[in-house]
Amino acid sequence: MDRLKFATVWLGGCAGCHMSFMDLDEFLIDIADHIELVYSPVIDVKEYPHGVDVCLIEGAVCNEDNLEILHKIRRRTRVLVAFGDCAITGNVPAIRNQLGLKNGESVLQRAYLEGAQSNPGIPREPGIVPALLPRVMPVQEAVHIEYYLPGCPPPADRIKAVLAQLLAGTEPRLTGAQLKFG
Amino acid sequence: MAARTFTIDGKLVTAEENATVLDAATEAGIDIPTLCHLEGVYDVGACRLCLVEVTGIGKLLPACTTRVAEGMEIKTDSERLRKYRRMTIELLFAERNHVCAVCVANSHCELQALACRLGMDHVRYDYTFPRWSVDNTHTLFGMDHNRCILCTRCVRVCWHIEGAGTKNVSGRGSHSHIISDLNQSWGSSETCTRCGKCVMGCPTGALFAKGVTVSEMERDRTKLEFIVTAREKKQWIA
Amino acid sequence: MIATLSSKKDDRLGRVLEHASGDKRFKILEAHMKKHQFKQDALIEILHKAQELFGYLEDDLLLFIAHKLKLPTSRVYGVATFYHFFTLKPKGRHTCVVCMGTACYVKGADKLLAAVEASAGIKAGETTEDNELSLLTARCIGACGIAPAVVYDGTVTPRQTPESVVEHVKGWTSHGH
Amino acid sequence: MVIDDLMEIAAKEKAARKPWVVRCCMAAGCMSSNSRGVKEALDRAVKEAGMESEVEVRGVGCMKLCCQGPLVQIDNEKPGATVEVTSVDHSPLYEKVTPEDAASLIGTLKGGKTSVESADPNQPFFTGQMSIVLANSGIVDPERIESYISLDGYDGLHHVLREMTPKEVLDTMIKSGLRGRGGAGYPTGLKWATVAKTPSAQKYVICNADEGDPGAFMDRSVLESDPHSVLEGMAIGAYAVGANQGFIYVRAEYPLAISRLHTAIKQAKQLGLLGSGIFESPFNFNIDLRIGAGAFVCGEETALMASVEGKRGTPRPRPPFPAESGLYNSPTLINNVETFANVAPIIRKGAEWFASIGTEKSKGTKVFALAGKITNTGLIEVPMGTPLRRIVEEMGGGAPDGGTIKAVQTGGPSGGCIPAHALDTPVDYESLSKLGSIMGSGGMIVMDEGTRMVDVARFFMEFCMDESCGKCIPCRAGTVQMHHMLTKILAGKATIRDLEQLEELCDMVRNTSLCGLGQTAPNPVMSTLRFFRQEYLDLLQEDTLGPGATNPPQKTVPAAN
Repeated sequence: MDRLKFATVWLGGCAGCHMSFMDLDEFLIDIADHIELVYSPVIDVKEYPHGVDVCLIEGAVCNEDNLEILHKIRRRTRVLVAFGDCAITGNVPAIRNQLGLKNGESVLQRAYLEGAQSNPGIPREPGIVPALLPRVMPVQEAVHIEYYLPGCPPPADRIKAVLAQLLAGTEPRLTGAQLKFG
Repeated sequence: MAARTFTIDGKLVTAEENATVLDAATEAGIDIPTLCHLEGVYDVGACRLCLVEVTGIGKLLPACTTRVAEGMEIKTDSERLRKYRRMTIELLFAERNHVCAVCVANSHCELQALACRLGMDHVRYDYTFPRWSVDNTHTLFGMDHNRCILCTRCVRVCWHIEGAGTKNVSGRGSHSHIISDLNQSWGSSETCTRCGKCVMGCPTGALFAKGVTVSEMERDRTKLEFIVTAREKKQWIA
Repeated sequence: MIATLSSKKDDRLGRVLEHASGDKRFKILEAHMKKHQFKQDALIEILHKAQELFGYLEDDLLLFIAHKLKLPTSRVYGVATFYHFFTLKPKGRHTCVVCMGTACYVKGADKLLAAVEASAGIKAGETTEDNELSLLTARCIGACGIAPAVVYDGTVTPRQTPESVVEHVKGWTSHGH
Repeated sequence: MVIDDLMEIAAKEKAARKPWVVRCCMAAGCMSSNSRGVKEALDRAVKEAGMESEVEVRGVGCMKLCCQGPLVQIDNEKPGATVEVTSVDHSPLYEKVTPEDAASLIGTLKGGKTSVESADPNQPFFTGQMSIVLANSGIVDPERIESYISLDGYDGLHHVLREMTPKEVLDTMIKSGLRGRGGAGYPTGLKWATVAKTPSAQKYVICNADEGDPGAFMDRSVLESDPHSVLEGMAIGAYAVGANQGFIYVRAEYPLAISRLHTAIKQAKQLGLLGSGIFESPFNFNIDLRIGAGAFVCGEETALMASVEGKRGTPRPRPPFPAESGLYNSPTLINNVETFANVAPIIRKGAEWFASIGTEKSKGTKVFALAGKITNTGLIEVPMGTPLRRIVEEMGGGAPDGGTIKAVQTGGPSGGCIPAHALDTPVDYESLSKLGSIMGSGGMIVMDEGTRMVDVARFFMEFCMDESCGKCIPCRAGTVQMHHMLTKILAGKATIRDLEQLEELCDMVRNTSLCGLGQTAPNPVMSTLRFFRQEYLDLLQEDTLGPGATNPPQKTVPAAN
């Protein structure tokens, strides 16, 4: 029996969605038989593989690195699930967009200069520290997304509902309160 | 007063001749979504969520301002209406900065609840991320323009029920926003009576009581309804 | 009502009324309101008159009008900001209005605007720092037969080119008057 | 005032007519080319030639060929003639007249020659026209009521008040087949009848002169050229529906029209043609001016009424319609300038005469403001049903400098672009609507090959976005999103998905917006998509990250087991 090639990815977010994923508890064991986790922040795989069936994307698209990997994921994955409010709406990371054209510089300055307790300095290492995008985007603004799993974070039972439907080969459908943002 | 008999979603309904379609539907237990209607103040037909189909009329009609008529066949739910309603809600989310996760009204918000009800799993429009301010100058209340949907309930309760006229709409189009007096800080308003009715009426987290944090802003609508009913029915007179 | 409430705090209205008593323009404005019997539905006519007298509608002026017409100040402010003809900020000594109606647009009004924006260093709707020039756009001044048209200090001028607009506006700013 | 007084004024005016009348256009278009200076120079030249007793220099309204202004026309009646000219057909129309030309023009009266060019009065631009609304335009002195009276002015009002019952007036209007000239084309007689039959002690008549469509200046010209025709039409309407108070809501951008209306109302009041007991009948009617303040949405009738009441000009849902509950909640008759200007001629000449002009469903004439990439810009009045091709190619003279006409835009931001291949369409309400455009108030903008249609669509969307009142969500937020999508398309950053979304949003905004502004805001996009879709497609980028863009995975479906 082929197992579903499954991935999760962490873009600009707080990892809360992944924490919530961990709250799936024993369901994680149930799905272990059906999926092969090929890429995730919780496993040590450096390169996103080809031919992935499903990928859960946490976080908004905030920097060049996020955008690049998202494009790569799209090309290598059949079904993308926007996972949590940051991926779907931009949520808290996107609040910086309100600051106008120089929003990226403003937040760096605030965090690394004004807010620094010691050694103030904005980290800039080309090739290591990716540059911020001028505008934080929800993932669907950059690539096509198949399904959406809202929540900040999405509660475990909501994640379970989506996964169960995906594994059962049906289109995941969330309704009513399961769609609540925040 | 004469009665009118008509159907709503196939159900035979009777209502007074002056009743609106929205009143009649509510009475019949049929819930039509709306964001600008508020019990106790006049209707403006602005949010367009309560649009319904009426047989024989080409245009969609707002349930809140359309009077019932004999023999009317009203449809409050159809694929087309659901589609338009969802788009309306999406337009609102894209228009300002509605960040449910950090909103005082999270879980008690009419906009959020309608998004769930209409199956909005994401917003298909590009968010505009405008820059709007938060007015925290009032001693009791705050106003976050980022969460305002311009339903004008606050304007109407302030004028129609309280009679203060502190709140109004300034500007127009997407630049419209709610002001206090001469577009001054709410705290410096000379007309605000601090009655809090605007806060009671607000459907989102735009108006809130000071001190509340995420998800804590619950509203007691019954107070507003009580004031209006008591006034109309002269219940004040013992 | 406004008077009693305001007396609790800083008595802004009192100050405005006191100031108004010594300013002839307020007298003319009040006479105009009287002509309209202080009717609230004459608000827009009164705002027109006020702008004609004062050049723009500052807050104290709106407060004065609200008081005299017995209207909530928020309502007066809401009306004044709804109509684009009213301005709440002082205008420059000279105004250049580029008509952006369809006829002017298809004949290159956007290029006129871009040229004068670049030359004056301001965007449409703004006033230069030295207060010499306000650059405005109009929806359509109805002079489509002679498009593209520009209004210099109230004078409609036909068939403009980017060069002619820049030259006209430079004439103002360099001669000062 | 009785009919004898009216006739006496007319007779006096005719008797006072000097043998020569030099008519100088004093409408806004020519005034912006210094026609005031021309008129002053003409006055001086007459004085210098010592011809004051023989020559009248008359400031008149629009003489139509605006692109060639300032225009001057001389009626060279034989000396001693006392007949008022009613036709402009045969005297030369001097073009681009400057003050320096004045002396030589006056010199022609004594057999001199002038080098000033004149337009051929037999060119199609003039011969294709049929004047009802503009019949007096360019002839009558708009600042003198006597001049209007001498051309049968206020005869219609007299006839109505003395000889007709309100019911008969309504019947005449219905029979004439006149439809609202503001754009939507609702039958005028039916509208009047609804107001008439709604019982109320107080009713109003409003003239909508908030001509906001960019590219339209017909109403302005009528108001500047022949204001009394509008006042007379309003008074007749008021009599028919039982109103005693009228308002003219005119844009602040039209100062000349405002000043001429002020003058006209004052003169009419002085003569008792407005006021109490007009023509010694029990009919009272007054007209007040209301000046708009720069809000396009106030052309929408409910928004206009809110504005007349001194409020923010936001529309309200209809029903109730203004005819039943309008201004101050009273039944209100609201028509636009051109509609009212048609009324007195219909009364004077009869419903049958009017109904004999035009097509089966669109009667009478329509005034268009011809502008854009066309040789002859100006004002034309043509019978309904005239093919667009005749208007733009014959009368308008086609695109200038050998260009090719690509499309004709009618109806302003609510209308659409009619492609060149559909130019044989007759101009009437139904035909234009079939093409996804509207008659609109009469703006007609010609576009040539250099015009990018997506750009045009965005131009109009920007207009609607800026002019949206902000009350209802679909218009307020929808126009912003549509404008954003069009900008994205023009920047080459959109994919076919964006285009589909744009079309879906157009449908939604059209069907859910509160008022006409929002309901018609998508029209320019939809009509350009219909006829110039390829221009949109050419701007799209390939959708490499969209659905189906994924390399085939190892498993075909995400199925368990």
